[in-house]
Formats: sequence, C-alpha cells, structure tokens
Amino acid sequence: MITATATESPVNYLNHQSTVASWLLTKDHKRIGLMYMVSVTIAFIIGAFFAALIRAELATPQGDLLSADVYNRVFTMHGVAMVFFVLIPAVPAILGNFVLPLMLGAKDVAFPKLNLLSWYVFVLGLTFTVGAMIYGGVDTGWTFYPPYSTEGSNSNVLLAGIGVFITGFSSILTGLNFMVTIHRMRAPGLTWFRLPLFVWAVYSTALVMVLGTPVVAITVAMVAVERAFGLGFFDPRLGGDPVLFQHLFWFYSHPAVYIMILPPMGVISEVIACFSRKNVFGYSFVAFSSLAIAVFGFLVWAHHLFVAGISAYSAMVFSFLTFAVAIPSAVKTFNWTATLYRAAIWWKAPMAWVYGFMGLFLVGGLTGLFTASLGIDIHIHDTYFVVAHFHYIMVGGAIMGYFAGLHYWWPKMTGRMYHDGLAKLSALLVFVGFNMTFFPQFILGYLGMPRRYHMYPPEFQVLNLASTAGATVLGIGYLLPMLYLTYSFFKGQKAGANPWLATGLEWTTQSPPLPHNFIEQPIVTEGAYEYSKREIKVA
Amino acid sequence: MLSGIPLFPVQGSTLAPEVDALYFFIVAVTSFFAVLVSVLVIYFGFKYRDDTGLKVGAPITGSIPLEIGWSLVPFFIAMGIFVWASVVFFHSVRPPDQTVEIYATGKRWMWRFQHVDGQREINQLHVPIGRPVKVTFTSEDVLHDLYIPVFRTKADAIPGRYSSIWFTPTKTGEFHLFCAEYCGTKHSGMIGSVFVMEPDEYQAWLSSGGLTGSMSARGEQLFQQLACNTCHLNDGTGRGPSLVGVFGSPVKLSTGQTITADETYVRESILTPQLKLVNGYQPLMPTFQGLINEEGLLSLIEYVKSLGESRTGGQQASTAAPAAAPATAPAK
Amino acid sequence: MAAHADSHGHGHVHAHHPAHQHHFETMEQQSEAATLGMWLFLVTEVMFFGGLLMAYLLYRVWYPHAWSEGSLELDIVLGGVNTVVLIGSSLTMALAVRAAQTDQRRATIVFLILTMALGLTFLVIKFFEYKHKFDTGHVPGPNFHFEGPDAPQVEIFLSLYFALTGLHALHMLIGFGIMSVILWMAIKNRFSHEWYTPVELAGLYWHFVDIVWIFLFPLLYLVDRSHHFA
Amino acid sequence: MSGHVSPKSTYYAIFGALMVLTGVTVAAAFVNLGTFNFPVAISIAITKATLVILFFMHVKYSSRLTKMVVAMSFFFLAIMFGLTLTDYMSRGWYTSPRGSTGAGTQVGVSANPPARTETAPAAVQEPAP
Repeated sequence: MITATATESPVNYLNHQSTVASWLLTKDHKRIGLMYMVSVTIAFIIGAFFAALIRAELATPQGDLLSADVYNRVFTMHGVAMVFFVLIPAVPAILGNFVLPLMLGAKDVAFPKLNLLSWYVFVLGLTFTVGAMIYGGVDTGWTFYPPYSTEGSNSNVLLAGIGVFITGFSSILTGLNFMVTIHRMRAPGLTWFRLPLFVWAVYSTALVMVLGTPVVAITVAMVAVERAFGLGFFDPRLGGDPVLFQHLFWFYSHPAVYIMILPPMGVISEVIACFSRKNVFGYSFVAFSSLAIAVFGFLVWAHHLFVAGISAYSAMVFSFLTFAVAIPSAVKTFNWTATLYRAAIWWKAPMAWVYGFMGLFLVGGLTGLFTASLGIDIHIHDTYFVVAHFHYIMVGGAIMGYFAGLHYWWPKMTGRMYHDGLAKLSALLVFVGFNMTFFPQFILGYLGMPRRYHMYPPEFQVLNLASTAGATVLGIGYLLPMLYLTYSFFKGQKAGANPWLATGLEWTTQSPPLPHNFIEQPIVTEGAYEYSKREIKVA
Repeated sequence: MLSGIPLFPVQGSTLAPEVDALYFFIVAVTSFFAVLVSVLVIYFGFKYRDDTGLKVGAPITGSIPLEIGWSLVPFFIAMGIFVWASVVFFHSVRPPDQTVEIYATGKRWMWRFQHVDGQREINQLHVPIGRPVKVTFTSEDVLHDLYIPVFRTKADAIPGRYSSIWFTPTKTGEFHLFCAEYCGTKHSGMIGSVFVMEPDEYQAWLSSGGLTGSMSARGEQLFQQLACNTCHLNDGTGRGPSLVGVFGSPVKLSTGQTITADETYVRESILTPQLKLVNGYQPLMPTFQGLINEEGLLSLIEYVKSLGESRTGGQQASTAAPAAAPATAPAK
Repeated sequence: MAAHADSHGHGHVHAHHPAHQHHFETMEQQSEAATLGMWLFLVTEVMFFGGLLMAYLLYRVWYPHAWSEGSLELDIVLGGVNTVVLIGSSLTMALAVRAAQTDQRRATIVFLILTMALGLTFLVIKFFEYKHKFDTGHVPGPNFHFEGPDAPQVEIFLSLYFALTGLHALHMLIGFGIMSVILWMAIKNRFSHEWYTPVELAGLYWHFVDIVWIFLFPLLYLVDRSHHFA
Repeated sequence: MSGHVSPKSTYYAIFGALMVLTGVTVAAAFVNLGTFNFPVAISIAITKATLVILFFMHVKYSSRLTKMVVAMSFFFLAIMFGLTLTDYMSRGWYTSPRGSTGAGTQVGVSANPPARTETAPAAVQEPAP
C-alpha cells in the first residue's frame, strides 16, 4: 500500500462547503460521523452529570443530598443516556461512520441519505428523552421492568420509552447501512480476509443491531401501550407474565453489550497492529471471534434472569452458553497479547489508551465468570458486583476503546495532531480513576450492597467514599481530552496524510480526506497489516 | 457488626461456605489469567519498545496450535466452573424436605412475614439456628427481591406467583435483609433485619405476644367462611375435588395435562378456578379474586398443605405422601 | 474543486442512467445494494413482529381456553375475505414488478392501482372489524367487557390481536404511501428493464406484509374452531 | 439490470396454490385434530409463506447471499422462541413436594416430572355426580 498521497488538495470534506445547511443536509459519511460525535458528546455530558450526582449522593449513607425520588430519576437517566445514546452509538456511529467507507476504499456508505436520516432519528430520540428529563425524568431504571413501568411509576415512562423506541431505529438503519456497505462497496481486490479487523467487528455489530434492536423496540412499545391504553401483555392481574418482558428485553439488551464492546475490540486490533508494526496475531481467529461473539451473544440473555423466577434447568442452559461466549473474548485477548511479542512498539497516545483498555477489559471480562456462575450469581445478582462488572466492560472497555480509536483517527478526521503527553496523561488518569471508582464496588457487591439504593447501611460508607473519590479523578481524565482535542481542532499541528505510518486505505488519502475520499478508486493487493513486508517511509 | 470496614460478608448459613469456596476458586483462576496477561503485556511493552516508529515487528502471523490451546484450556476451565457452580446452585434452590415454613409478602415498601404458628412481623424475620428454613413469598404490587447476603441467597418476588428461598442459619445475630429488585421510590428503605436465634429463644419468641392462632387454623377458618368446604368434601364426594393429600401431588387436568399442585397452583385455583380444571369436574367454582388478600391466600395454602400432612401414613399408602417422591429430593 | 467535480461523474464519457448515484461504481452494484438493504430491513421486520409472536405463543400455551374463546369473537368470514384480498394484492404486485421488468408501463400502472385498491379494501374491512370490537366493548383497557370465566386471559388475547393486526395495518398504511410514490414514478415513466429497483423493493415490502397476514389469519381467527362447529 | 422474469403463468399458479391452501387451513380449523390443529395451521402458513418468498419475492432466483439473509431471519426467530420456551417448558420440573422453586406454572402435556410418574397415585378424582 502507498504511504502517502502525492499531492495535497487544499479542499477537504470540512472546508469545501461551510454553511450550516451544508452540514445539516450533508450526505457525507465523514460529516455525519462528526455530527454523531457532537450529539453523542452532549449525551455523554448529560450522562456524566447524572453519574456525578449519583456518586455525590452515595458519599454518605443517609441519602441527604437528593431525595429518594430524585435519586431514582437520576440513576435512571444516567442509564438511559449512557446506554442508548452514548455506548451503543459511540464507536459504530462516530468512528464507524467516519472510517468504514475509507477503509473499504468506497466513496461513501451504501445509502448516504439513509445515513443522514439515521442521525436525525437519533437526535429525535435524544430530544424525546431529554424532554422526559426536563418534564421530571423517569424512575423505572433503564430496564423499564413491568409491572413497575406499566402501573407503578408516576414518571414520564412514555416519553422516555418513545425516545428509546425511536433511537432504536437509528441503530437499525445504521446497522443495515453498514452491512450493505461491507457487502457491496469494497474496493477491487479487497477480499474478506484482507479486510481490516475493525470492519469485521463493525460487521458483527451491525448484525446484532439488525437482529436485536427490533425486538427491544417492540418490547418497549408493548410497555408503552400497556401503560397508555391498558392493553395487557405483561400484567400479572390478567395472567400475564412480567418475566416475559425480561426475556424479550434482554434478548436485545444482552447482545447490545456486544454492540458496545465489539467495535472497540476492532479499534484495539487496528491500533495494536499499527503501533506494534506487525500483523495481528491469528488474524482469522480474531475476525471470526467477532462473528462468534455476535451470534453466541444471542444465546445467553437469560443469565440476567437467574433469580427472576425462570426454571432452574433453563438457568443451567443459559449459564452453559454464557461460559461458552467467554471463549471468543479470551481468544481475542490472547491474540492481542501475542501480537505484542517481538513487535516494535511505538509508544504514542493511542497505544496508552489500548493498554488501559486491556487492563480494564481483562477485569471486566474475567468478573463475568462470577456472574455467569449460577451459584454465585444468586448472591451477587442485582448488587454492586454486577454494577462494577458491567462498568468495567462498558466504560472501561468500550469507552477506553472509543478513546483509543478517537486518538488514532483524530489526525485523519481533523488533519491535526494533539498533545501526545496530555493524551497519555489522561489515559493514565482514566485508568487509575476508573479502578478507584469501580474496584471497591466489587467488594461492596460481594458484601451484599444492592444496586439502585439511595441509602445504604453505614458500614458500606468507606468503600463508597473511595468510589466517589475515584470518580473525581475519572471525571478529570475525561475532561482533559475534551480540552486538548478542542484545542487541537483549531490550533493543532498539521498531521499529514499518515502521521502514524500506518497501513490501511484510510491513510492513503489526505487528512482531512477529500469530500469523496479518494482521487481515484484504490485497488488492494495485500492483507490489512503487512507492516513487515514494507519499507517504512516518512511521508 | 457495624464496627470497622467489612471487606467480606459473614458466613451465616450452610450455603455460604459453599458459595464462598467457589468464589475463591474463581478469584484464584481469574487472578492467574489477569496477572499472566498483564505481566506479558507490560513486559512486551518495555522489551520491544521503539521510539523512532520506523522499525517493523517480526513477521509472525499466527499459530494454529496456540490458538487451539488457548481456546480449549479456558473452555475446559469454564466448564469446570460451570459444573461446580450448577451444583452449588441446585443446593441453593432446592430446599430439604423438612423445613421451618415462613410465608412473606412484599409490597411497596415493606416485607411482611407470617410464621406457621401465627406470629407476624414486618421487616423483621426471626429464625432458629441450625434448622432449614424456607421462606415462600409473593408480591402484592411490583417486582421485589428478598435478599439476605449473609445466607448468600435471594429470589425475586413476582406478583401472581410464589417464589422461595431457603437457608440453614449457622450464626446467631442480627443480619441485613434487603429488597434487591428495584421497586420504586423507597426501594432502599425496603430493608430489614434477620434475627437468628437459639432454638429455645426462638420457641420463646414464637409463643410470645398475642397469637391469633396458627396459619392453618386461620386458613381453615377462611375455608369455612368462604364456604369452600361445601364443595371440597374430604371424602371426595363433593362437587369439587377433595383437597386431602393434594398438595405436592400430581393433578390431572381436564386438558389432559398433569401438573404438580404447588403453592402457585393452589393460588391459581382459588383466583382463576376455571383455568386449570381438575379432570372430571365441572367448571362450577367462582373466582375469589378480590374476596381474599395475599395473606389470606397464604393461610389457605398452609391449610391445604396441612390436609396433606394429616393424610401421611393414613389410610392409603399409595396416595403419594408429600414427603415421598424421593427421586426429586436433593442427591445428598 | 477539481477532485470533487471529477468524482461527481456528470462529465463521464459513457452514457449514464439518471438514477445512478455517484458513489456507486455501476448500476449493477447500486441495485444489488438496494435489494440487500431491503432484505435486511425485512429481517428487522421479522424480528419486530417476533417479539409480539413470542408473547402470543407463550400465552396460547398457557391459556388455550381463553384463546379459543377469544378467537370465536373474531369474524372468520371477514378475516377469510381479507386473506383472499391480501393474497390477491400480492399477485397484482408481483405482476406489477413483472410489467416493470418487461417495459410495460401501462400494465405496471394498472397493476399498481389494483394493488392499492385491494390494500384499501383490506383496510376498510379491518376498520369495520375494529369498529365492531369497539361497539361490543371488546377493546382491552379500562372499558374492557367480556362475559366468561376466562375474561382476563381473553383480554390478553385481544390485546395481542389489536397489537398484531394494528401493527400489520400500520404496515399496510405505510405500504400504501410507498405505492403512491411508486405509482407516481411509473406514471412519469421512470422505470424500464434497465432500472426498476423501486418497484421491486416496494414489491418485497408488500409481499412481506402479505406473509405476516398469512400467519396472523390462522393464529388469530382459526384457534380451535372445531369445538364450536356442528 | 438482469433480474429474473418469471412467466405470468407462474404467478397465477402460485396464487391458485395460495387460495387452495387458504381453503385447506380454514377447513382444517373446523376439524377436531386435537393437539394437531395448531401444528397443521402453522405448517400450512409456513408453506404459503415459503411460496410467496420463493416465487413472488424471487428468492428462488436470487443470490446465495439473499437466501442466507432470509434463512438468518428465521434462524434467529427460532432462537428467540426456542430459548425462551426452554424456560417456560421446564418451569416447575423439579418442584419438590415441600419446595416450590417459585418457578410456578407448569405447562405442556409432557412436562410432568419424569421422576414423579413412577410414584403418581391414581389421582383420586372421580367425575362429579
């Protein structure tokens, strides 16, 4: 592959048109990616604000900062904002939108108008949800379990439910778009086994989006209809089964965890390969483990229901399948580790975020073994152990991976560099702060502190306080990138087409890329990470 | 109990050491892998660093034996944990035959307990040490979850049916009891205490206070008040089936299905009698929905259970005594 | 702007179909992508109905009596007629696609209008079925009224009836909108054997809606009729 | 575009078959087949759907990818139904006499606990006079 373009055009996708309308009506996947970045960041700030309130409240056991009712709304809105509006779209919709067509050597995604529509649908869903927050919030927890959500709660379940329902379609359309793009828009010579691993990961994610999201959409709609019009689907007074809701809800919402974690896994493969200057060890195993995770991910949902009244034999089946799905994740981790062996590791900021990811994902993944174990899950279910576990995966894993990818592709997206030292520092702060925040919660959980508690017994205070202290460090760690990246966007050093000397089609066009990506159709003749085959040239 | 910073919960039941043993085993296994990967990653990070960014790594693409190895080894370890965890699980969900029966209802935001002998309490639960105790419970409104951390057990309370947990306490004292399934505003206030007492203290406690008669006696009273006894004659000649010895036995339904008469079935038969009609009987029974509350239902169930017990060792040996069915009892 | 203008492709030497979008290399690629996209969309639709069908399946197993009682409340004649109407509309839709494939503009228009007319017939019949339910108080909710021991479970059945048929009718309405656009395009003579993708995709959608009804009819109208026959 | 053009006769034949099957499914509903009414109705519906998919929707002449996509949707639908039913069908399987698991309702004709069938008493229920 070529390392740099011969000529740099002064025109790029950012500056070729500059009116507001040219952004709001754009069909350019790169601009849509940036628009997602702005809207997801807004949702992240909202979610983080609620997280801060939660930790502040839990600094003391008495529940004296917020009232119980407000606290319940706060943790619900934290969950809704973070799950549906940050974690699910973060990597696929921001980084996926930006780099996927570039990686494939395509001019755009298959359906650019649909792509823009997805963004509008996303924003509409976000608007409904923010509306629900402004009109007093929701207090059902992000899981909307009936009968509380259908008759118990006095909050804006309908508005938030509609918001989630609408956003679901954004996810579906994005997934559909990506799948078609990967099937139909690859450059000549770009066979499946020459695809970057990020593409494999995004493909697997898109599969989950297409197959799972409709189910949660209809399930949330059923709750909304039951609440609004009194139709009975889950109402125990009519003989309905509230547990059926949980089945349908987790049929999507467990695979949704893979929507969150698979694309960051793909990012990790890209970044490790680039900064190790090496092939990813066991390319096809890493590629197929993504698909395996996506498919097996659909077979494990009822491990969220071990104490919810499902049959013991069914619980065994799901426990077994859950252990099985741990294997592909383990395979990925081992392959990344092996990739580092005899590498030539260039310590730039994205690699620091990758190391953070490896550490946190390791803990998150391994603690999954506890929750998958039936006998232990009876004890730790619905406690802070579970809270810590999924934060390690979803924040430690997914958000670290998002930042790794953001730092990796930032020069491509903006054409500018950021301060490497500051970036490494914030990776360190996030890693340390994250562990301080969430590791104590494992201990709290095993001690038996239930989740979603506004007040708690006083003997749990020390650990909770440690967690709150860690959260401040974590907050600074997340604030820092917002500052230096914003600075970089306007004032950063020019990056050039390929600052990391990486392989991959996205690095063969200029930074920021041309409005239609490539001057001429790229033709691919080799695998994705042939670092060892080539002489490295400085552009 | 409230002093110091607890880092590990008290082991308060026979189940707790079992769960904890498995827990420590998994801690050991996962720590091993976490340390292994971390050490390798950090070591490689130092050993193979290159600050120029211009060198390239060794041309290694993969190794099939390694891939197979690190797929199979975790798989077998995971299967080992799965089997062990399932054994612990079955111990924790399958109660022994002879238990102290306690009934409970969860409602926003309190737990109400009833003892068979008639004692009632709210957000407090008194149990004897060293005897298996089974708590059967339901919810009057939304989902709740009865959770006692020191006993390492919990189960969701679901409106419309019964759940249960069981435990054999091994330590006396006062322990936390939580609602672990989010249930609305005062979810975190739906907590209480379990008091584990010496057997004689427990007996004294049981007989203290103004008793209103045992649960089955209350159930029998209701049985007559609601005129159940006019149809459900004990000799089986009534318009409804005899309830003697029914509890815990298989019942053949008019649809041809056979189901076991457990708490949920008795409850359903009172509230929605037509739904699962006993084979050979007419759908004559009216619903008692709205005429009886959750606690009354539990009393009736306890009464039906007591009818089964009176039959044990009685006239017909073949009529499955509740305590029979050895095949379904715990293996050990 | 050199690169930009160039990649827009309007200056290409070879002839260009007006519907060709610039980010596709060929028309072939474009129509394949569109068809695959439509199929994936239908997959999401299958899963969408799947959630409701799962509820249906569970409660049918649990409450067979309520299911047969509830089903008897539905008008088998109207349901049957609607089945015939909808399958008929599928036939006309398939013929409309065929007409577009073979450059028969008039036939395309006629078959599209026929399809829409049959769709409308279906919706009108459905409307009267719904109206009857409202008149008799068989609409689940606070005003639900049903005599019989299984009333609560019948309410679940009717909830699912309304959810499933309502969702289906919503799809019909959307299909009606799509058909209008397609009809307009056909009148404007946009389609030819070279490019008829929109007709084909609309057809796929319409057939899908038909398939949903093919399942809904026996699931809702034909539960256990035998016990009440003769 | 090189789509497959089916002869009109194919469409009419498929329509005819669908009409016949509709008649059969209505007729079958009025015949008491016991537990088989439901499977029969579903089988006919699946047959009809298959005809529509293969011929009206041209899947018979489509690429392998399209066929896989169609198969995928039904595969995952089957997973959703199948695995959810593992729960409902096995509820109460081992409800020991004194110890309900709380799993509650037991469904399905064959769902009686295998261990129990041996000890099942001649359920002392006689028809009402």
